[in-house]
Amino acid sequence: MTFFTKFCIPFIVGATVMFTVLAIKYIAWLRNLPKSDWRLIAKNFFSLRTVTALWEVVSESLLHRRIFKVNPALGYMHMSLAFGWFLLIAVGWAETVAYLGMRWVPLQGHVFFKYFAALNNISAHNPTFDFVMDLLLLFVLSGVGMAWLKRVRSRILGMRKTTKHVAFDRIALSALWFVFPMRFIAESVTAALYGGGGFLTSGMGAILNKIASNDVLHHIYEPAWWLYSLALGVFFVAMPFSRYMHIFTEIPLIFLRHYQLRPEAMEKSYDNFEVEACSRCGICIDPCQLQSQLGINDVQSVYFLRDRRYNMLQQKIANNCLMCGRCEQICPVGINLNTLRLNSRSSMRNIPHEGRYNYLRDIDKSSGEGKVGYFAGCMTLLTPNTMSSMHNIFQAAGEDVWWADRDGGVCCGRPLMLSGEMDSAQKMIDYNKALFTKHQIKSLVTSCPICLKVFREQYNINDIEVLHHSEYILRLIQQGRLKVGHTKDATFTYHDPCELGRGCGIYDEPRAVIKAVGELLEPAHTGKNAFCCGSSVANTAISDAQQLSIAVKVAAELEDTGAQTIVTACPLCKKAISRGAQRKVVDLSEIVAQSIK
Amino acid sequence: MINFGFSINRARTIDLDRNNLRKSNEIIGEMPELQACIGCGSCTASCTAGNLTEFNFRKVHTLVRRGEYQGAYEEMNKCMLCGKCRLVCPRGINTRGIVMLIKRKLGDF
Amino acid sequence: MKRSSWTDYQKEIADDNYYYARSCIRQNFFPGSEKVFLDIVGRDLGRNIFDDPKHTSCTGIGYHSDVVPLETIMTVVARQFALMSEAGYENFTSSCITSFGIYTELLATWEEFPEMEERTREYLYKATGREFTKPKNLAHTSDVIFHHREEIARKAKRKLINTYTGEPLKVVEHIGCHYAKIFPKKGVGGSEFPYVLAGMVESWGGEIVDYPERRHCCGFGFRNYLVQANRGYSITNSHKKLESMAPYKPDFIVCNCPGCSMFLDKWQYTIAEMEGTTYGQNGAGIPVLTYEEMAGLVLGYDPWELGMQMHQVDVEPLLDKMGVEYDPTAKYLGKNGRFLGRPQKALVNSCIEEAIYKTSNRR
Amino acid sequence: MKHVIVIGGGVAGMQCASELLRQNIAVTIVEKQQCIGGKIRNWHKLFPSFTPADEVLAAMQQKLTTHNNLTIRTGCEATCITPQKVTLSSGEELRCDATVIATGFTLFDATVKEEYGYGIYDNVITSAELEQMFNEKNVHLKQGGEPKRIAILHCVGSRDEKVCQRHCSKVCCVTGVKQAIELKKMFPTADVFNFYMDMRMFGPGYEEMYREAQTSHNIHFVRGRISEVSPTFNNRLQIKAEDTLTGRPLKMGVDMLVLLVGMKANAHNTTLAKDCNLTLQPSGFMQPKDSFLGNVASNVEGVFYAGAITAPKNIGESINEGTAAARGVVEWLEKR
Repeated sequence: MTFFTKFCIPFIVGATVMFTVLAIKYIAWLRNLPKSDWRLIAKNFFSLRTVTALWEVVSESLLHRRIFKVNPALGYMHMSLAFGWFLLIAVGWAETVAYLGMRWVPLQGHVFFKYFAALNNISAHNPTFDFVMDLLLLFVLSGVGMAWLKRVRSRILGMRKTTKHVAFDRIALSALWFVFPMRFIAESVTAALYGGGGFLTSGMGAILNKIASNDVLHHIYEPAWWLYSLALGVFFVAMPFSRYMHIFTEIPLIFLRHYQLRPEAMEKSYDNFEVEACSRCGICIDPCQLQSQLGINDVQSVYFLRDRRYNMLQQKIANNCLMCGRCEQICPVGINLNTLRLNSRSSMRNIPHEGRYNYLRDIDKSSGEGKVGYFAGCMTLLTPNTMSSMHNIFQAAGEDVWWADRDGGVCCGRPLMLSGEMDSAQKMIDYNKALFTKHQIKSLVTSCPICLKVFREQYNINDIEVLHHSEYILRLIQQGRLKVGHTKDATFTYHDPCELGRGCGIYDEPRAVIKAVGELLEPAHTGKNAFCCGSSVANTAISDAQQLSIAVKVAAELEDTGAQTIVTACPLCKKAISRGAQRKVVDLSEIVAQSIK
Repeated sequence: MINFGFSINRARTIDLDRNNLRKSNEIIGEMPELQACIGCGSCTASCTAGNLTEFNFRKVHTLVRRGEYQGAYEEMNKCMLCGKCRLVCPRGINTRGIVMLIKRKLGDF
Repeated sequence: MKRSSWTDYQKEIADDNYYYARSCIRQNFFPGSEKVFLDIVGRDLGRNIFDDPKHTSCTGIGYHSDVVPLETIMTVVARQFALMSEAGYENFTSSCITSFGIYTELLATWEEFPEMEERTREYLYKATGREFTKPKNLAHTSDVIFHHREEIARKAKRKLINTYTGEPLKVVEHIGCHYAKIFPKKGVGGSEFPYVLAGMVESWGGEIVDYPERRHCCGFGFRNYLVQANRGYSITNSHKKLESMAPYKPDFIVCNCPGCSMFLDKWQYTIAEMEGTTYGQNGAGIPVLTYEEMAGLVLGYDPWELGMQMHQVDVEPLLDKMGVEYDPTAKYLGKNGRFLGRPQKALVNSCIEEAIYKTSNRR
Repeated sequence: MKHVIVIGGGVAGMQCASELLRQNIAVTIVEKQQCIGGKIRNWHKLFPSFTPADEVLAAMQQKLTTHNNLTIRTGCEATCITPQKVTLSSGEELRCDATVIATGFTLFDATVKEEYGYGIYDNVITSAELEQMFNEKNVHLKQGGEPKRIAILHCVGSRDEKVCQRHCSKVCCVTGVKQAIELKKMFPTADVFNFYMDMRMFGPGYEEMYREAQTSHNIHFVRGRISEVSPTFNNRLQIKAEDTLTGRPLKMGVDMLVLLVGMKANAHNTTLAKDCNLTLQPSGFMQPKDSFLGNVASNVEGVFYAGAITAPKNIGESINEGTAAARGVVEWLEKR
């Protein structure tokens, strides 16, 4: 039996190129993984994690469960293409086995089975397989149809904006769009000439027989298969260089992620898996307030990852991000978008500078002591109401407090980290750590979520418990050390600060505190979906007017709840939202201090 | 050369004819809002680093605009990027962006 | 440029009968200048001028260096005025710009605060038994030369013209801060566009260079020079002025004030030694003249009689340009023809000993 | 019919006259120049809206042309003013029922600030001359060619005790910004520097225009007064100032220096005050009866003020005072 004919060449070449490039890339990335990452892989390989990873591959890479959650139509589109194609391959393989038994058949023999079946005069047809294969083809074609539609009108599929693509993507995309229609045509022509095929291809074959003579069909028979093979070949060649790299890359990524590998403050080899696992689906575009509110269209994570992958990332793109985490939260591939952006910034800007901040050496004139250290944070110094409220709360609870930065302190280092200057940030971290150690505090309370995040993640002060003031206040209330009065007709709405909510996972504590003093009304976007106030220190690109525009929108949504007071738990959010709000904007501590019994 | 026990001081004058204004123009070109500074000094007054050192953001960026680059990079390096200045600037200048831009133009990244 | 504003600052200058007060710096560093001034006024112009051996320093240097109190200087000045009246003169003329500034300042002070004048009279009487009358006319000696500039021009033997090219010589003038910056109305032409020296230069055929730092201090600045630690400040200011005038390629600098003549001249040497910079057309320095020397050259005096060998920067290139006949070998000869010795060679007085001065090829 | 004499035919006088005419009062305008209009005649555009001065002037003149009860006496000055009678420089006496003084101000003579070199160096011009150049659409250097760097100096003859002008002339800051924008529009590649002591953007839209000048037109503002101007070797002007915001002396060569000349009280005010028993302010401007309740009244009943005769004012304020003075006159005539 022959399983080769000339039109297979594009397919064979394409497949060879694709698998070679994939192999080179993956081997290189894996080889460059740091030792620590390899140890993690070794540790977790023979564990339940491999099984759960496998399940995630099925549910995400094939079924696209997470996209379904975002939008069922979009989920169906992705699933039809991924899962449909997978099934076509799997069932196609089973089909060859069914026809030919367990024997070795070259790859093209499986792919172009319908052609070779005719060529090798396998005349017995299996209607079940014919039906299933046609059904699957229809399934995939429906996805392709939806993809076409999405290009024209993305809103139909629930997306306000869809991704703008680069050349490789366009080539691969065009080829992909042709693959299945061409397969449909080639198999239909085959069915018309040689019979067989399920309801779809034989149906189409019958139509073809009616409208065209046998002669004509014979003439287009070979070209149709050629085109199908060409489309496949082109797609395969373009694939490792285009967004479709994600099809395969997502699989090792899922495993590595299950083995606890994560991107870090500095770029490393693992990042390649995350960067190239991005399918550029564009789901990250819609939640981005820079897009929805300011109409900035070229900075979103999809473009950031694309630019980074092709080594064309510019600072103005890397810097223009609020790092609110709304996109990371929704990303169907689960890419650590914030961390990747941070380590890109770091690669661009982190200049180790020995002498920098040497002035921190002899400035410590701090005094006082206490079990609890209170670090207001730079921004909190501009919201003195928060500080005096905290003072009252500490007093009411009889807490023994040491004020770390009442007369001005050293920045926590997070803003520098966010701008990518990790080495410099470390100097601040070292200074503050030494300060905390010197005063022998047992726990550290801060009013600033920006500080909180860096204290928790970078400070490594394991013997000091780091608390946000919302957590601390809630604890005081629960322990009965702080008695607050509940006012029924006091209505509050709560704005989740990005660094507190998505950043540190603190959603419930502030709400519990608010409920202890009054009624809480939730805005339309809340919790994990909460908006960013717009003034994020992570963004150094947008203007004041743009910040204000975001703040006005956020404030309007909060005011729509009808609450009398807008509560937040971050000095920066408070400052930002106050600018856009008509109603009173306060820090969580303020409403607590006012309700102390 | 004879050492007389005193020296000829470098002129403190900002000489706009001698200063090379190319980088200054590039900086203003990228962020024209810097020109909106009215010298109120809020940034320096609230500055976390300025509380600890002689760092004066307003003065340094003004000098940079006049083509006086010497020492500006090192001065800007004192900034902790905490962002208080941006919150208090009455002209809404993106001060943190300015710090980063000046460092980018005068430094090596 | 339209230079007309000087006409707003005219002052009255006596025509004859001057009481002459010498200058500390000028008589020490440019003694020929004071001598020639007396000669010009007395002999060439035929005016009466009295050089009184009894008068003293005005103590202005001490005053501006915060070591002489106001009351003291007032009494010293009062004594000078007393000497003037005793000698039968009413027109006071001083050789020094700082003295001129002091006299002007104190007369104005007495005008504003008559009780201070009364007290000064009392001090003077107690100390010396003298009484004084204020001068009817106060002029700096450059004012006197300015006043007679046209007469001098008529008697001129030479003009301020480059005899090689026939072009007017380019002259930088420096009037000295105390001449008109304190009381602009008391100086010819005021302080912004001073005319006292410019008038002489123009009358005698030269051309004035108006350069950006024209009004800047020469760098002396009293305690800025007198306290050694501050000398860097002094020389920096001279440096600034010289840098500013250099592009105009001036043929010489003419100074009003003895201190300025000294510092613009001698700091050129110091700057050359400190950083190797020399000014002037051939890198041998810009000659610095007093206005008396300039007048003397115009009237045909011998440069060595004018005391020009006392300068730090060699004047020979200028003399050659002007077509002044002089004996190069007589430069360092004393009054009785005895060789005085020569200064060590330096960057700004490097004129070759045996002088290959270009005396030919003149127009 | 009542008859009111308005002395001065600038915007304040014209507005006052037209308001009085509307009330059926006969008006005589006494104007020193050969035609009415005042200083706005030589102005190009008005801040902050860049309204052509012609438009404002034409609209005001339009209001006057239709009236028969108006007499305009040009080319003559008033020497003595009482509510009943105005004596002209020719000796002629005009009878009336009330008088309004709207003689405005005198532009500061920039030659007095000798150190700025006005009248000495070719390319030192006043703001008024620049407006004239704008009007002629011919802004150029004396020696020909376009300026590459222009400095605009604020407060020339304002806030300067050395020239006995202690007061602020109020409108120069805004004019400086306006002219800087106009220059920048004309010469986009030129650098324009404004040297100011304080920016007094007191009116509506002024601050916005200032910001616009800074960020959209890249006009440089240096806080510091120019101390002196000298010629440079290559025929430019070297200016020196202190950049007070950096605490450093600053110098640069410029091709053109525009002096924003301030408003000086008319020299005539002194004799007027003496001869007519009117009160003068230390600044030389006339003293209104009260700063709040009698802005347009003088200390002499029946003699009113309008416009910059009492203090520096902008065009809008002067026009408003014309209206207010007319109202004051009417009230006073009714009371009598």
